[in-house]
Amino acid sequence: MDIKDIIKDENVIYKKSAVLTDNEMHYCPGCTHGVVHKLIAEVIEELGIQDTTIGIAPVGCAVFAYDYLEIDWQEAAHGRAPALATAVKRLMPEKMVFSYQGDGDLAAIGTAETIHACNRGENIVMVFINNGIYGMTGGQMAPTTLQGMKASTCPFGREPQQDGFPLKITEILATLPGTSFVTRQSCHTAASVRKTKKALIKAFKNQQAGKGTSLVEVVATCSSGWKQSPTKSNDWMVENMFPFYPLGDLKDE
Amino acid sequence: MDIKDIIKDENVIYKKSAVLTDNEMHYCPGCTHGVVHKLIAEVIEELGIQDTTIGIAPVGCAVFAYDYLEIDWQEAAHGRAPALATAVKRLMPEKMVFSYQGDGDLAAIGTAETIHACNRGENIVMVFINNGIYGMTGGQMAPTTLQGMKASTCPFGREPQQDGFPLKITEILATLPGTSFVTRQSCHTAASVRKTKKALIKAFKNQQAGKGTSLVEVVATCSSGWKQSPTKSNDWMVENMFPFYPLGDLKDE
Amino acid sequence: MKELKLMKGNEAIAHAAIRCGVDGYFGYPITPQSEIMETLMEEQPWLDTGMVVLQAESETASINMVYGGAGCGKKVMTSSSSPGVSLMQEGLSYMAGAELPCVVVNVVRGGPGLGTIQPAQSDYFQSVKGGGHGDYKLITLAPASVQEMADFVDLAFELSFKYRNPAMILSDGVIGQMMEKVELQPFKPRMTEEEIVAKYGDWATTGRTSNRKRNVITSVSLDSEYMEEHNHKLQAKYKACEEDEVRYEEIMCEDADYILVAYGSSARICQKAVEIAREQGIKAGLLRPITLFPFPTKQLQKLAQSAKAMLSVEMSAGQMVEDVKLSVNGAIPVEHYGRIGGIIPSPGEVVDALKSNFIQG
Amino acid sequence: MKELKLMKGNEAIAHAAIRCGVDGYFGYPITPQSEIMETLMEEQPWLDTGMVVLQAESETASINMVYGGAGCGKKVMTSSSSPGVSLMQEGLSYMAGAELPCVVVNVVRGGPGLGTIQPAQSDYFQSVKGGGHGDYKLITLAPASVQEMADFVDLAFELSFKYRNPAMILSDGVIGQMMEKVELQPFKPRMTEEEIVAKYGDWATTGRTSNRKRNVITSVSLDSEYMEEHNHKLQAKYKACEEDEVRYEEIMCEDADYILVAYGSSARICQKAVEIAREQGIKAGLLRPITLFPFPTKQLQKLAQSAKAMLSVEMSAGQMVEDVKLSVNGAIPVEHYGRIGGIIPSPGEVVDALKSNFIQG
Amino acid sequence: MKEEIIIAGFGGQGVLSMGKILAYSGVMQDMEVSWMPSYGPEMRGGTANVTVILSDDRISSPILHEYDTAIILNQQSLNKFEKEIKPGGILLYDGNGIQNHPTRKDIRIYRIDAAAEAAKMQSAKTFNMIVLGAYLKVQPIVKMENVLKGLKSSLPERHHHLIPLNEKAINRGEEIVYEVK
Amino acid sequence: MKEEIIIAGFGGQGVLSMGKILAYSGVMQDMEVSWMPSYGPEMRGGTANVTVILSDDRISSPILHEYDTAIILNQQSLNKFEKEIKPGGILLYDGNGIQNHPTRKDIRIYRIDAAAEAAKMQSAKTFNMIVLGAYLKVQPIVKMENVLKGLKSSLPERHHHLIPLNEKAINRGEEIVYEVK
Amino acid sequence: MAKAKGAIVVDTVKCKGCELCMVACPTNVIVMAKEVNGKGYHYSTPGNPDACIGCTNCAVVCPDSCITVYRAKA
Amino acid sequence: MAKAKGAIVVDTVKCKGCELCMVACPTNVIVMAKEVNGKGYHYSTPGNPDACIGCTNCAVVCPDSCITVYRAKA
Ligand SMILES: Cc1ncc(C[n+]2csc(CCOP(=O)(O)OP(=O)(O)O)c2C)c(N)n1
Ligand SMILES: Cc1ncc(C[n+]2csc(CCOP(=O)(O)OP(=O)(O)O)c2C)c(N)n1
Ligand code: SF4
Ligand code: SF4
Ligand code: SF4
Ligand code: SF4
Ligand code: SF4
Ligand code: SF4
Ligand SMILES: [Mg+2]
Ligand SMILES: [Mg+2]
Repeated sequence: MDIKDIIKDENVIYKKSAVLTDNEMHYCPGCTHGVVHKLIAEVIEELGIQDTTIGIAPVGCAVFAYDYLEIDWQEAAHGRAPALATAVKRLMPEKMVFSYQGDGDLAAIGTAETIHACNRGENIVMVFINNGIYGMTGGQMAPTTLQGMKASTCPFGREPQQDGFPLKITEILATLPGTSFVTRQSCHTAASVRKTKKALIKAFKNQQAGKGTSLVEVVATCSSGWKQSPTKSNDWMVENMFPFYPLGDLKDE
Repeated sequence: MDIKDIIKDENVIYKKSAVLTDNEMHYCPGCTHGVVHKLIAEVIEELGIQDTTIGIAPVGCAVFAYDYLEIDWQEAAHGRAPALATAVKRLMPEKMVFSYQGDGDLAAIGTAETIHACNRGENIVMVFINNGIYGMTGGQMAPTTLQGMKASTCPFGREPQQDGFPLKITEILATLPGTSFVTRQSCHTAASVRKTKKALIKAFKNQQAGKGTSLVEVVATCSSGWKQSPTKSNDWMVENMFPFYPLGDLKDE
Repeated sequence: MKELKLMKGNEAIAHAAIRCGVDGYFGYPITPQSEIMETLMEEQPWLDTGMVVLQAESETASINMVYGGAGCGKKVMTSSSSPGVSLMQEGLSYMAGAELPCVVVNVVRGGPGLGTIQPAQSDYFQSVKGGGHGDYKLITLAPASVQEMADFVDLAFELSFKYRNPAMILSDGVIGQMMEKVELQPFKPRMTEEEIVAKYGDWATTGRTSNRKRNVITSVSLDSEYMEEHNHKLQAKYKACEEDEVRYEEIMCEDADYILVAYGSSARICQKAVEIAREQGIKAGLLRPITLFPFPTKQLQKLAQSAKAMLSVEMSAGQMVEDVKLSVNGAIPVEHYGRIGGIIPSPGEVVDALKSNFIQG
Repeated sequence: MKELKLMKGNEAIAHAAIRCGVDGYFGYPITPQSEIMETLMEEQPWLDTGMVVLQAESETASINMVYGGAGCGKKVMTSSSSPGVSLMQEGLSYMAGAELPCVVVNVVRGGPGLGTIQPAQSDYFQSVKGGGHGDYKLITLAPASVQEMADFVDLAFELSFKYRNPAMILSDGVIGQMMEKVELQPFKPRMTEEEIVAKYGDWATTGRTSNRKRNVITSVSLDSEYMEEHNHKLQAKYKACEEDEVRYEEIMCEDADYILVAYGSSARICQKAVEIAREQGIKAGLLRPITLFPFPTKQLQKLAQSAKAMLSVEMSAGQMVEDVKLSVNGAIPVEHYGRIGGIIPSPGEVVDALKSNFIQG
Repeated sequence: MKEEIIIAGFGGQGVLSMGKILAYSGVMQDMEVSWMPSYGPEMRGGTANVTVILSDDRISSPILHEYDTAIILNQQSLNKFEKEIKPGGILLYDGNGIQNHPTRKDIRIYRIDAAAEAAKMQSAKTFNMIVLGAYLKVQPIVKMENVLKGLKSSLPERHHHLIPLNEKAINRGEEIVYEVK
Repeated sequence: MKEEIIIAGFGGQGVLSMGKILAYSGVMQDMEVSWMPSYGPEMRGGTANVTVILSDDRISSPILHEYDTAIILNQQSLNKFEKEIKPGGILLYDGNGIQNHPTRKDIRIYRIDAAAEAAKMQSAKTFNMIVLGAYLKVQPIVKMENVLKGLKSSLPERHHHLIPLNEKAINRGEEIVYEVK
Repeated sequence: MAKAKGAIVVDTVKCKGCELCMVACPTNVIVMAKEVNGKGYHYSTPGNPDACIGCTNCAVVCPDSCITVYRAKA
Repeated sequence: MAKAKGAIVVDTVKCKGCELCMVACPTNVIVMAKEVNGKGYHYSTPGNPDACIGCTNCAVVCPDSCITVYRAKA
């Protein structure tokens, strides 16, 4: 068939989700945040929950997430998204609530809020973008920065004696009685993107079923922070991040 | 032998540690804090580290711990003892540093400081008094309050749906790469007191050996908060706390 | 149906919150105000009104839960005492920046640091000047009785929703711990989402409905022009507050030569001091600011025309006295008398201070 | 050996810290000051001087690490920007209460809330009045150049140890981000425990030695009499600061009719405004407070005798202007001019404000 | 009519609840009342006290530095508060454990051996009610019917069966109090 | 002698480091200098600019609202800064991607096609050095020897091998810049 | 040359030239343009459109939702 | 009656009457006094001193370090 015969409205099999706004994302080229935003938009669209979903944006590169998804949003103080989400969900149990946080936000300054929201089993979805770095502020070490990995506050590579160990917060959260679904995904290939979407769907459905906290970690790249091209970043991630942050479900109850 | 022949200085086999001050402790009758204070004093005395040890007191009933042990002390803000201990040890690596914290202090407001100090593997001893309640402020629910247990902020018993689950923070800390020795002890019998002392000795020796973080949890009673006599509290603890907080070493590397 | 009860100031706050239809309380224990959450937990309002009551893991979490709840257009509150309120400063700045209403109760104790659990009024600056970062104000109410502890919950919510700005009830250990008679308001039902929209507008994140654009609660912008405009909007609200919301009580000020200025429990003591002074033939009066922000600047200016001097009496090293001075702007002498560290001045002391500053002095 | 370098204000702070023998830095990244920690990490001073540099998990942890280090008598510091500094308020109150020295750098950005990362001066109240609970003050230095960013590190430590009280370097995004020439001080070795004892006394927790009683660092007491006494001691220190530590710079004030009062980057702009005004025949001068607490009250009082009016120029909605008014106490008119939300006023604007307030007005 | 009272003793002696019953009694009698406790960390011996004011008029300061009546239940409190009683005022004290008895001449001093009596009644919990009875005898500021109403209001429902016992204790206190000259 | 310069373009075009070299050159020439960047979140396109002041006297405000010279590297920056050049001042711009060329008549306007030239030189990194060369041609405020010293000081040691290439680029810029009339 | 089963349309204005789509395409349809767009990026474009099988991989991985995919009905 | 091998001395002023020592004693040496001390507590006292074997249990569990234990040399 000729290409111009294919390019017809009735033949569209993939296009930008209607839940995404028309704003151009401020992210760097190839940033995983964009992919995950898109997936959440698709999930919200498919589950038909656009009018009942409240998103909680972090402080981090995703601080302006609210510019990109056509739903109601709250922008939280650094690390406190789980506290906001707790209140939003408890006050409006019939609404769908998700938080969206980076690794600095969720696993450094927000450690207490993260652990206690999960331990209370707040009936929410937490999306966790683990790029092993503070993207927003210019590439400082994050709690999840790998041993030996360079960042602007460990310019010679993370050294546990000086900088502490990388923190597997997701493994911790999986041990808590309040979480029902804890999974680690990625977005470096089309297949992995599709799997991440499935995980998100399960997480939102769990919330509809009142199952408690679902956490979807996405191991992500930050080409600016890592100082590599987006495609090289993906390779680096596969080689270095996945061995330490292995993909898969940690808990599914 | 007649008693007055026994009561002679040369026959003393147990007396108040010289590291304890003469101040009367402000604790309620039977409070576990008193026992653990005494043990720490004995350990400091036996290891000969009175002049090199710095204690970090919490906010909680043990806020005035510094009145009772004849060593240098710092009194931390609520939950922040691990942050203080981190700095003290890093700035004076040749000194011995321990923090002393209750369950509210260590596992609620101080969650982030606790987890990150342990995850960095700060070379310190953390003593953790888990009495399942906020003693100091009059018996409110703590992170470690058991399911169904009454406290002034869960007067009808802790109900996870409303109040969240009890948090096994020690189990979490044992999973972190920075900790080398994590143990849970008690002080309800003479034998258990002696075991706790052994654990404390090991913890301090680990610090001398530069092994990273040692955490000694002591499952404790709070007769005021539990509204039972000290002896009844011990029975209640054995029956109710131990099944959920089983005694023993969680990690010893 | 109004009910007359004998209760602590802290308990009165809890009961008033339930009765005026508060949607959520989030808090963390601290003396001398733990009875607020304890009373709520004992009352279990979630069974009746559906009010959410949650013990948070810290004050930081509490204030951010309040942020989340307020962002949904709900009436949400927290309470704490001085060190805990310090931990809320970032959150309060965020709420002011995001224009969120809420009520925060500070039952002040002596500082700095862990300090003492005894009563003090040394958090005036923090409440009124803005302890957090940036240019913002908290609408600040200072109850002087258990009755006002109860009444000001509703009032604080009214004001905070009217201006979409956090409101502070600045109390202290005396007012929180003492029992007095209190007449509780009748139960008001919690507002429905529709009622909230009708009364306060359609800005909350309750789920984007088809008849409006999505709502976003945020305090950030990278566009400085926008940020300046936003800040001007905030400043305009504060100006409006200063025009319209000043509240104070005057006791024997008409003919007074000497004006005591005092709020909260100090005002109770000064009331007695005025009685004693008058007995001694000193024409004293009391101006009790009820709103600390907005401050009764104009009324003090007016009194400065007839009075000879003013004495700001505070359980602090001298904080409100600055606002008294700024009001009077040099027209008459203004001095401060205070006790600190948890000590409560006696009425006699206050009279002596009046005399030594202005009369024998 | 002094060295002349071109660097950012933030970098200058880091280098100055290493050179003046700071023992420890604990911080958490935030724009516009992350270069401070980044520079330290790049320099790896622990290899040379043994200085500890640690990235904490939060600003709350940072300030409490600083507390711990300060309690050992060490020269320790942290840095942050507005929201992060709000999170330190409890810790700062504790440090003031426990009489601990330290240096905190606030490279201010526009608030409230997350606000903007652009420069502002809207944390004046927080720094100077006490954003935390209780009656306390921070010794507050306001650098207006990269050179002063470098120089004030040592000065801030000097003052903070002298008075055993936290010192704040209140900078802003302009001063932090701009590069200028800077002459760095020669390297001073870190002090030994013995030197610290000799210079500052024997109060730190370095391990109880046989020749002294054990030391306890604490801010709490349940004895109100003791607490009041302790608070009086703190107040006496603040009074002594006000007597002895006021620092300011005067530019063309001698014959000035109109005094601009401005600190930090606003002072740089006002310096140019004075030049422009003088060109236009307006006798303007600039009083630049270098210490914000203690505030140059007496100098302003003196200038109020010769000048016609004062304009407080701040990148805020009007904060320092209150201290100017309190100083002048009604003697001459005092007004405020400011831009907010991250906008930096131009010198021309300032001259216009001067005219519209006092000359054409 | 205005009565300013301090009640002081060990924590655990029922100081606060005695004050509460008095305050409630005042409410029942349509008076203005205030009840201001000393407060501190839970637990641990130490002293506790409460200031109760009963008045026909609006109460200004709930914090007092001198009192019409002091009800004193241990030595520390006696040492502290004896000097803060207004001339002509009343000091009522329990004799148990008192080594240094009151010495002022310008006040009326009453003694009650309530601790001993409570032991006799085999109910330590009645201790504070015996003291209350003594107080009401020497200063009958509220009518007994209002005291009983106050007692009822201040006790949680589940303790109402104890009211008769408490009433008995109050009566006993009225009987055994005596003036010390 | 005082020169107030704005350099503005996309993030990634080397705006800040060009400013830095200029500032360093001033230092080498014993001038007072200030370098004030726009700053923002890392990453993401958008514009970047830096204000550089070189002066024989103490510099008061490092923040300017009008400039002696504007060095402009994209359309957005041209739109923003053309109007902020002082009458008689200089506008130097790179022609790449410019749709709406400058129109002011009261300033001197120079154009450099540095992007194209850098492509020719097969080193995108030389782009900003070409522009710098152009600037130094039209406004030789600092001597070339000081520029080279400045370049050296502003580059980390490990990049010093690039200095000859950069020098070449500067020279090239001097050659190809031309005035637009 | 195989007849295309699918086709893509790239929003070249929005494209940031990250190359993720190019790498994700199983049939090497996509190349990066020599030209740059308004933001200065070498945008993505179907250099070998006939090879497109309409698998959507490229669109699925695109962070900026620039790609619309069409597939001929079977 | 067995001759004592051990003996204890209780600091009755400091004792808070918690009874933990009493419960901990394997030979029931300890009873609580009928009298109260200055703080109002029924303090601990060796009611049956001859049974003391000097095991130190009582002292070890005492939170307030009130008990000194003596044992006759073998
Ligand atoms: C209280 C506070 N501290 C610090 C910051 C500065 N800050 C902004 S984002 C951020 C970290 C971002 O990293 P991460 O959460 O991993 O998100 P990413 O940008 O990598 O997606 C920090 C430290 C802040 N805004 N507020
Ligand atoms: C910031 C802050 N929040 C709250 C408090 C009040 N507070 C004092 S101690 C305490 C909890 C004590 O409980 P825990 O840590 O379990 O110690 P325990 O008294 O049980 O030994 C609390 C909430 C405080 N002092 N500071
Ligand atoms: S800095 Fe990193 S995380 Fe942030 S937008 Fe760029 S690539 Fe994404
Ligand atoms: S309240 Fe509990 S923890 Fe505190 S001293 Fe009493 S028994 Fe011990
Ligand atoms: S749809 Fe599949 S085949 Fe077609 S261009 Fe995209 S990735 Fe390649
Ligand atoms: S993945 Fe998207 S943004 Fe990246 S090159 Fe392809 S079309 Fe452009
Ligand atoms: S030492 Fe042993 S035997 Fe003797 S009293 Fe104590 S517990 Fe009993
Ligand atoms: S254990 Fe100690 S405090 Fe308790 S009763 Fe025995 S001697 Fe007294
Ligand atoms: Mg990150
Ligand atoms: Mg506890």
